[in-house]
Amino acid sequence: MAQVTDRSSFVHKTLAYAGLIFVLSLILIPYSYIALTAFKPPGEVFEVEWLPREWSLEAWRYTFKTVEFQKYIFNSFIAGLGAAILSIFIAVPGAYIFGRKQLRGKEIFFYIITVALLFPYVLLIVPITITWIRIGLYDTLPGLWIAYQIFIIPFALWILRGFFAELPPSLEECAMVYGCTQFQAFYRVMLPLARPVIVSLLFMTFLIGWSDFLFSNMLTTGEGPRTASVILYVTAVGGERVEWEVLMVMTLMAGIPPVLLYILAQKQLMKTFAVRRR
Amino acid sequence: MNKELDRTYSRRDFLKITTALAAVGLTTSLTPDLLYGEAGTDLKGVTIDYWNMIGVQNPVVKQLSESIIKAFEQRTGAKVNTTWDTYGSIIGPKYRTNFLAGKIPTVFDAISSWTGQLRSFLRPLNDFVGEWDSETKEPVSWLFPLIKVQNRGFSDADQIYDLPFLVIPQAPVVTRLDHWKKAGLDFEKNWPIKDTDHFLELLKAFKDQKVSEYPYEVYGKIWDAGDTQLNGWVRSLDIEKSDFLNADWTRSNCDSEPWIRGVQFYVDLFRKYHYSSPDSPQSTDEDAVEQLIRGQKSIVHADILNRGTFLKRIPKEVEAGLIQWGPHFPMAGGTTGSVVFQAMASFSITKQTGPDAEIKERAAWEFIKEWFRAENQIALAKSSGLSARRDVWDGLKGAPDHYIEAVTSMLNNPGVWSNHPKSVDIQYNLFAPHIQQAMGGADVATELKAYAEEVNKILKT
Amino acid sequence: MVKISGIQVKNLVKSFQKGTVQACKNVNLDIAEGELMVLLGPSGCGKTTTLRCIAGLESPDNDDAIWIKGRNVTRLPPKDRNLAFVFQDITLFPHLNVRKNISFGLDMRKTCSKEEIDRRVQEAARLLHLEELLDRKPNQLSGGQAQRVALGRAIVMEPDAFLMDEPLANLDAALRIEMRTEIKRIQRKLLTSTIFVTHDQEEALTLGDTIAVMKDGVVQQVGTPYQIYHQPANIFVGTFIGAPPINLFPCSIQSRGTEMIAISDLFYLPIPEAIAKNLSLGSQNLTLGIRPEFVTIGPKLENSFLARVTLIEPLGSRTLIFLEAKGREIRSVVQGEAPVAEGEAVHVTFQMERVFFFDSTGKRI
Amino acid sequence: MIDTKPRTRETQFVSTREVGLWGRMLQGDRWLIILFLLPTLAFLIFLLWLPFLQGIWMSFHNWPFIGKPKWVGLQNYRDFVTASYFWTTIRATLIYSLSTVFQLGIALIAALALNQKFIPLKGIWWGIMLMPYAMPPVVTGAIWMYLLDPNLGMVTHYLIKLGILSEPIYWASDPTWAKWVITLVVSWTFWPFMFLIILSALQSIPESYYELAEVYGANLWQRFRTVTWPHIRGAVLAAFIIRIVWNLEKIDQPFQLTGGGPGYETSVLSVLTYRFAFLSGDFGMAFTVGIFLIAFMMILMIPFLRRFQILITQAGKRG
Repeated sequence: MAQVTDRSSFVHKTLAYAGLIFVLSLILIPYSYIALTAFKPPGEVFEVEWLPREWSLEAWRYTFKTVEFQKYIFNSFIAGLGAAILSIFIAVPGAYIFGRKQLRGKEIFFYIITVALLFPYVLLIVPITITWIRIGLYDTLPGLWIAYQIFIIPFALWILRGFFAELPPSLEECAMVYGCTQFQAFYRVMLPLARPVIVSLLFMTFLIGWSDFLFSNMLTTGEGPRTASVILYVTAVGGERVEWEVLMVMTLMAGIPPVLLYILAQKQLMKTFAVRRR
Repeated sequence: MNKELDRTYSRRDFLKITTALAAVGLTTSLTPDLLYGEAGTDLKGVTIDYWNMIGVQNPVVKQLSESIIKAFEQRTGAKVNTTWDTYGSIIGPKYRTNFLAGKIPTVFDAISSWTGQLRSFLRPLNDFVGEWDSETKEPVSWLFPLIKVQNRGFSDADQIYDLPFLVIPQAPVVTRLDHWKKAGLDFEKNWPIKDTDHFLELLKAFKDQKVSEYPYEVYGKIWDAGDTQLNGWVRSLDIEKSDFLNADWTRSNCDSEPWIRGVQFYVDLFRKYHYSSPDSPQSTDEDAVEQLIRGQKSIVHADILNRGTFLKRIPKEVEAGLIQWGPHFPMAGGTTGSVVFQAMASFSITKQTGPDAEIKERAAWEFIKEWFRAENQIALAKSSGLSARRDVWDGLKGAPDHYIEAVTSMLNNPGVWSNHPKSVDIQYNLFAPHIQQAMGGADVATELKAYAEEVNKILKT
Repeated sequence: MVKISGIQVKNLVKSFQKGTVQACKNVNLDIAEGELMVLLGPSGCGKTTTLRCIAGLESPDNDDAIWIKGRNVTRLPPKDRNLAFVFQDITLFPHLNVRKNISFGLDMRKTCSKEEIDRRVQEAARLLHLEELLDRKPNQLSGGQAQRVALGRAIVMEPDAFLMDEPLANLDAALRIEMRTEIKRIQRKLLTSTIFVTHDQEEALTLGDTIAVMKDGVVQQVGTPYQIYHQPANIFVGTFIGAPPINLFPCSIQSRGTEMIAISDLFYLPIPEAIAKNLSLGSQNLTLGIRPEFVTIGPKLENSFLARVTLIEPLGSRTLIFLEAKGREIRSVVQGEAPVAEGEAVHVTFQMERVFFFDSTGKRI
Repeated sequence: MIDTKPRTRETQFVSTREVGLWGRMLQGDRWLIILFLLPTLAFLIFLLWLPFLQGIWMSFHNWPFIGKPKWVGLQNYRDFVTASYFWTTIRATLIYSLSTVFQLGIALIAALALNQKFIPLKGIWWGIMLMPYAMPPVVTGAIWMYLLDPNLGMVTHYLIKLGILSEPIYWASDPTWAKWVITLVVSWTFWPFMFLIILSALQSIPESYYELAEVYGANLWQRFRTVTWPHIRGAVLAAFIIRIVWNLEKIDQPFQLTGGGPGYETSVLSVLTYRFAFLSGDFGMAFTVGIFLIAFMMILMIPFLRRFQILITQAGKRG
């Protein structure tokens, strides 16, 4: 395509760059502004200036020393990680069966999963909270891990099932003839093959655990594994006054790690989403 | 955070906290003597769970809370498991869910008009209050009738379930003196504001002289519309009808004449006079205070909790007397002599069961008493409200912004909001949308009527 | 060759969809130790299902259908049968390199030492010319290389039998012929019992020690390639085997003196003694079959009849001639060039000792 | 001899290899299937379907947070449909659902641009584009709260400076603006999900297709119409459906930005659900609204439902 130097190629390039710049500016302008805000002293956040007149680390000091935000960041990390690992244990075996085993009524099962995608999870918060308190999961990390599954499992089943279904049918049969049990065939052959998809889902679930506010807020207390987004929410709308500069520091702290992880997972993510292209 | 509490309280911890508190001019009950003295042993081995909400106000209040908790542990040998929470938790589903599912603290603080929903879980405190030493009880006893009014719809309204330790009279006004000069107004002559007519005159001057485009603000946001200045104005017209609910909680008061007048005036400030910004349907007193600090507003109604913001943002200007507080004022033509509603931060103890129920309740009570110690009451009043103890007020007067003078002068027959089990819904959730509609141009009387109907329906079920 | 029993399939029945579809109806096979048996049949005849039942990938309806070396394995999981399966779609594990793919079965079995595994892999690689490719991933292999790897994986197992499910079907023509030879060569070398499933009769004829022809879940005939070709058990086998296909004519038997003759609208043919003794006089609705290479074109003889040449197809060393007589098509194969031209009228003679008769049910008489 | 038979795989019985859980099955298979399905089934039953059915049950009750529930039949449904704010919330939800369209728009632009070979540093742009999606919604909500603040926000400031606005828009108080702001903020936050899916679909289009189209003189638009779009259509549809559902369930940001107000103007159905459940503690009503939300999603999806059905059955057949 590069050799063709007709008018459309020029238009083509212009359009592509214009699109790229448009989208990038949608993102970069707000983010660079708030990144700079995090270095402003309290008084300056109420004026619209890009650069702080006086660079200040006060907000950072406050966030680290007084709020001890890093503790909650760590909680978020553990909450997300645990949820991600758990989701794999739930979704992968299930999706494997749905994707590769012929079972009567499978279609109906699958509709049930799909409809589960539609369910407004807001309504699940209270019943789950009550149950969690009863069975001792309240204010614990496992409690959060399990609760987050609501967001991801239907979607994970959908993606993974498609993936498993598209693998050649003889793969596990082959493994079984060559000495694997059913489980080994799954574990030694199917699982390694599904790795890119699994990694992608790990990231998506991690992100959900990291980001979630509603469940984290309801299911934890100040002494438990409270996550960063709850603290952030409280800072934004909970107290008496919005401390913008502090909020922006928290924004950076809570926002950058997932972005880095996303970039690390880039390749796997692309593969995963390509699975569902038809 | 409670891990810190598990450790024995060290001198280093003490220094850390007292230094922090001293920086904002606070002292607490925790003295060095106590640290090296024999710890009290009468509650040794008792553990109570405490859910703290007042700490969300600002970091200073949180540190102060920690200090008081530590002092109590030191003094009695009891152990306190503290959970830090937010107002959203009791307004929202969290406390209800937890209580319902059996996750209940021994003692917690909240706003006293929000605990009606949890009343069946609470233990009445009259016997404890009865044994209180008169030195503490006397200066607090002015609140008891108010508690009774607040609980009037309950069959046991005489019982105290929520003991207020801080009061928040709604709502004083704050102004900045430089605007008065610019507007050519004489502050000495015009302060405090007499009534709403007087108020309109002042606002007109500020606006006409272009001192500020929107010199004032009425609040439409869900949490501020129903508990800042509005009820005070209605109250100045009719004490009986000023609360959201009638005397026996059988119907809403809000479709009555005084309410229509009060809300109409509230809306007029925005729609008719344009003294309040276009953002009024979603504005809050915190926003307004920020704008006052930045010189965009001349007078705002703001609850006393905002004083911390001034101290943090413009400490020098406060010191220099630029910011002045003044009392709330009546509606023109309708002075019943009472223009204030009062929110109260209170302690509640939950009903305990089991063999150690009695000692736990006792420990919780001892814990509450810690908060009522004079030095703690003073410290709290400086950082987060007005102390419940009248006897410490005089000592607080004389600040350059006169905030104590302003607030205490308002406390002549204040009203309180009902502690109906549905009060959060009634006072905020259902009310705000109608106020916002009215601010958007809907007819005030119609909106109030619709609102009253919704409330009446709730009251029936 | 003394037949030692390798694999026995006894009365195998396998149905699907709650018995509504029967893939195998009473299949019986006996594969001797070291024998290469080809299971041949059209699509859907049940040959793959039979193979999968032997491998343990399907579970037969009856409990004693599959025997390996005298052991009933019908209900054993695949891994406990000591068989090696080569799949049609090759099926290498994409996440493992060639070496690991080949050693997969041994790695799973965990009975061999590491050295032993290495040795066997090397040996198989040498046998299959894969030495250079051991560290590649499957997606870096050509189709033929991949199929070799799949074979290697089977070989290193030193299994009781190789089961091959159309392993060459996905290769192109030239490669198929090459691999066919390769497989036979290896099988001869290892002398491992092998069941080879295919629908390609040429593959079957060239590979098999014995061929089992299947249709509709039933074994039609088991025999050597020669038997299958020259003594088909029924019309189906007769037609399925042989390219160009056999010529078939409806006929009846009558006597002419001591001779029996086959009569149809086309011909009037005396039947040789050896064949005639199986026939009975007056039989109607018989079918006469004769392979094209036994249809000769030549001088007018007593038993010849006239036909017209419609089309000539050179097949390399031989030539296929299409003839037409009374609306019927007759195929004839001759060595070398066609002695006739298209459109020519010729005399056609059947080599009567090569003629088959099928009864009205299709069975060869 | 040349084999003239088509070499097709025998698929007849492969597709019929179907067994009931208790039917005849390979050894070990049954227990493996049960074991593997167990976590998923437990999840579906205990975390989704039981609460869901309980919710439907609750919607026929006056179900207070504390106290005894009372059977009221269809009262809640009647109350909701006749409520003064019913159409307000439906309208708000409709506008809110447009965020899916905006997301599709941005995602298409970004994916098409980033899929061009001549664009350098793709990895970096890719990472940047994912930022809004990677950050907690509460964070992005807070950012926009700050940037859009009529008094101190950057957006207002520059719009006025550029002469586009004459005075700040107090969007949170303006019924129309409030709806658009929450819709746009949600769009801004979640579009990268679609971007991911569309980009990977684009990357799976063989280059030769474009070359062919070019040989036949197709211009830029024609190439998009004839090559690009048919290839990504399926992916776009799947992403679109998922996002319709997920967007309509998002409540963090609307709640943060407007609290559902002014009035009920931005109380989209999910926010209204939250208001009923967690502010009023009226679970019967909350679940009633929730059921309306599900119905709403279904209605929105009708145009896509047939295609969706096909997608699902395809997925099923492949299994």
